[in-house]
Amino acid sequence: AERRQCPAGMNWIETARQCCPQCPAGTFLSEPCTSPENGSVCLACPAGTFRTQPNTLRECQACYECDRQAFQSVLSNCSATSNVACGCEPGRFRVCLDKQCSEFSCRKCQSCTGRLIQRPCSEAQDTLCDSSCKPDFYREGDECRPCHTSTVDTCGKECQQVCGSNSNQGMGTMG
Amino acid sequence: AERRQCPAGMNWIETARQCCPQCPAGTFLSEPCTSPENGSVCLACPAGTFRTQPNTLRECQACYECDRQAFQSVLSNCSATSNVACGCEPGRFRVCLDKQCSEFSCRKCQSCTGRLIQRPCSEAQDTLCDSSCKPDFYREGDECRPCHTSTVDTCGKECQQVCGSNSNQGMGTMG
Amino acid sequence: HLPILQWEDKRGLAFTKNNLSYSSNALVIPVSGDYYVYAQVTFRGPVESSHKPSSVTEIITKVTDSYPEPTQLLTGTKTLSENGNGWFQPIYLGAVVSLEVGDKLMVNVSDIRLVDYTKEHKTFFGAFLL
Amino acid sequence: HLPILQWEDKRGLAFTKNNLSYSSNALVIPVSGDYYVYAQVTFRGPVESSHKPSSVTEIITKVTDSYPEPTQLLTGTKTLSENGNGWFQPIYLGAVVSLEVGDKLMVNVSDIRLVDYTKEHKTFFGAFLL
Amino acid sequence: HLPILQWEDKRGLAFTKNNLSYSSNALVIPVSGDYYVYAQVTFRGPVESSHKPSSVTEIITKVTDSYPEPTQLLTGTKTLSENGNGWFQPIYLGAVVSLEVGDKLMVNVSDIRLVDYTKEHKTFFGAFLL
Repeated sequence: AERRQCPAGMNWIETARQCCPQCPAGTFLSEPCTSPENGSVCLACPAGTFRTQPNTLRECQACYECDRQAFQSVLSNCSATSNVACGCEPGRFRVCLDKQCSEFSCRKCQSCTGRLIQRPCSEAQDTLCDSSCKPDFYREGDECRPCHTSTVDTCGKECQQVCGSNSNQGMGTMG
Repeated sequence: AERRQCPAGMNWIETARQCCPQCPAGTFLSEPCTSPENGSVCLACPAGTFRTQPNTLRECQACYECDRQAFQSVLSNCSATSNVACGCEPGRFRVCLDKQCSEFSCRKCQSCTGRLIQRPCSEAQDTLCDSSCKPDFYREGDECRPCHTSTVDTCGKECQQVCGSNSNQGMGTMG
Repeated sequence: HLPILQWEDKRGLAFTKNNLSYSSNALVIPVSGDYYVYAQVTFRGPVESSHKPSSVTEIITKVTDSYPEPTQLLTGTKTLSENGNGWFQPIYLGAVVSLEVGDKLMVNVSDIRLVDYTKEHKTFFGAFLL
Repeated sequence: HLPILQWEDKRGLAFTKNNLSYSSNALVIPVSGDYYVYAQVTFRGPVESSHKPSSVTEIITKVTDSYPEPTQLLTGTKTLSENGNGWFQPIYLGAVVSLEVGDKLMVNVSDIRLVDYTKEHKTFFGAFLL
Repeated sequence: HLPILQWEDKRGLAFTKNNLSYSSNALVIPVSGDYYVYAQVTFRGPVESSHKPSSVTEIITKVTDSYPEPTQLLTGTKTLSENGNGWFQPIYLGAVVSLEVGDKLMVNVSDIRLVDYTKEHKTFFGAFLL
């Protein structure tokens, strides 16, 4: 028979020269149907492969792997009906290397030493630190230093202002 | 006969379906033996090719060439039994471009103008110059300048110290 | 010797047929003849910030019972001018070589940690008889 | 999905034969079998100074009636370490894949503005049955 | 025209057969048909510190008695973003082209001093009839 459109749920099978029922997601076409009435022989996708959609393909797609060396972690394992999903190990966030972010590396989240955390680190974004220093911390360049570690002579202008009253009282435990 | 392990000094030859004696280093297998008792026909590697080991290969390996443009020189020519060995032209040392140093460029040895040579330049390493200047030379930045070329007005503090006594006596030939 | 890559030969897009088989990391040549042999390796880095490779290399080698040393058939080698952050790039190699029955083909790389093994369509290896 | 390239299939060096046809941006497979499929895309930039792509990607994909989603067969993807001024570079891909009659082969790219389509010998796409 | 590379056609891995011959720097086509033609050139530099090439180019050209000028069949061209010290990189090209008996295939490069001619597995050139 000439190659033609098949009814819903069926695909044209060239070798069988007829329409055959699709195999469900998670399986592949092992043997085409002998006639449209009886079914196609579908086998489960072998371990390490998957099909997310009904199909009449001769093999399943190989699962991707998460990039251990790039500190990726498995969000969800590959199953017969779904590919592996990769994220970042705890304490790291995703840095997309292409527009669809199908390639990404996992960079360490910055720790807001001496600042309040405006927005914690997540899969998608780095931690957002407060711009100003926490109480009992003084600014030095773009870092915040704890008052108690500064001694009278290392305590510059900025430090004097913030820690002035505390520094000569020894260990300040505030903040 | 079925492909099987051959006694020492012999290799299985598929086309002859039997074991044949290996050809010595520097030659290749032109004709396999007609029976294990009589010998293989081995021919000398043509000029520009070599085999370092006994073999039953149908051709010899092409000699590498030394990279003239990268100032490489031939340490030992290619022979029937050994590949060419390349080094650096006199006055240059090897800068490895990969871990095995199979790729390397030849960089000019530094000349220790105004310094003593701690370790002369070699194939493997650049010259190691003494950190301090030779007598009768004064330091300017990371260079050592000869005293006699300095005139009173170009002779800075450093030069005064080293060449002080000489500079007003004109050409110092010491050192 | 340089590290040898291991390959999937059955699942997904991978397959072997006409007696060209895959065993212990090598394609095994079933019949003497001229083959078009090819391989692509996608390299990516840096793996650790401290690890600054200066180059990446991919080599298709032949191992044979007729000679005690592997023969380098095809080599793709490239210096890296990428700075610190993430980089990736493929090296493709392909050519016709004369092979004998029983010869084994393998792919070596300069640093196995830099190989992107995560997707079958980015790193692959094959051969066919002319 | 990523943009699909359009191809010339008749003029100059381009040709199709043995029923391997080209229609709506795809090579259409006339008979099931193993094909060596290849493509080279020469990328060049920057198109506008503001536009600083960090990478370029070329993918040969298969579309088939037997499956609702395209399958990525071969991918060449490379980060760009070129600074501002003009840059260009090719990505070549080639491998053997098993195809069924009616399968369609296409080439996708990360950014169609970066493709050098000006000369037929710089960007090309093809396949042949083994 | 750009410089033409010379090739070894007998020793080591190199060979010619089925009447595909090599003479005066060219592969000579013995029978009309479609050929898969390929070449890889490994470029390396800088040769002299003063010499800062901005790009490297490899072209497979066809020369024929039927036309006074060479035809560019395949071109791989890449800008160099390497800084001063030693760099190297390969360019691979391959595609199917229709050729006539007597056509000659050659490989041209932008600068012959940048070609790494030292190892047969780094720079190679070939063709086979489909």
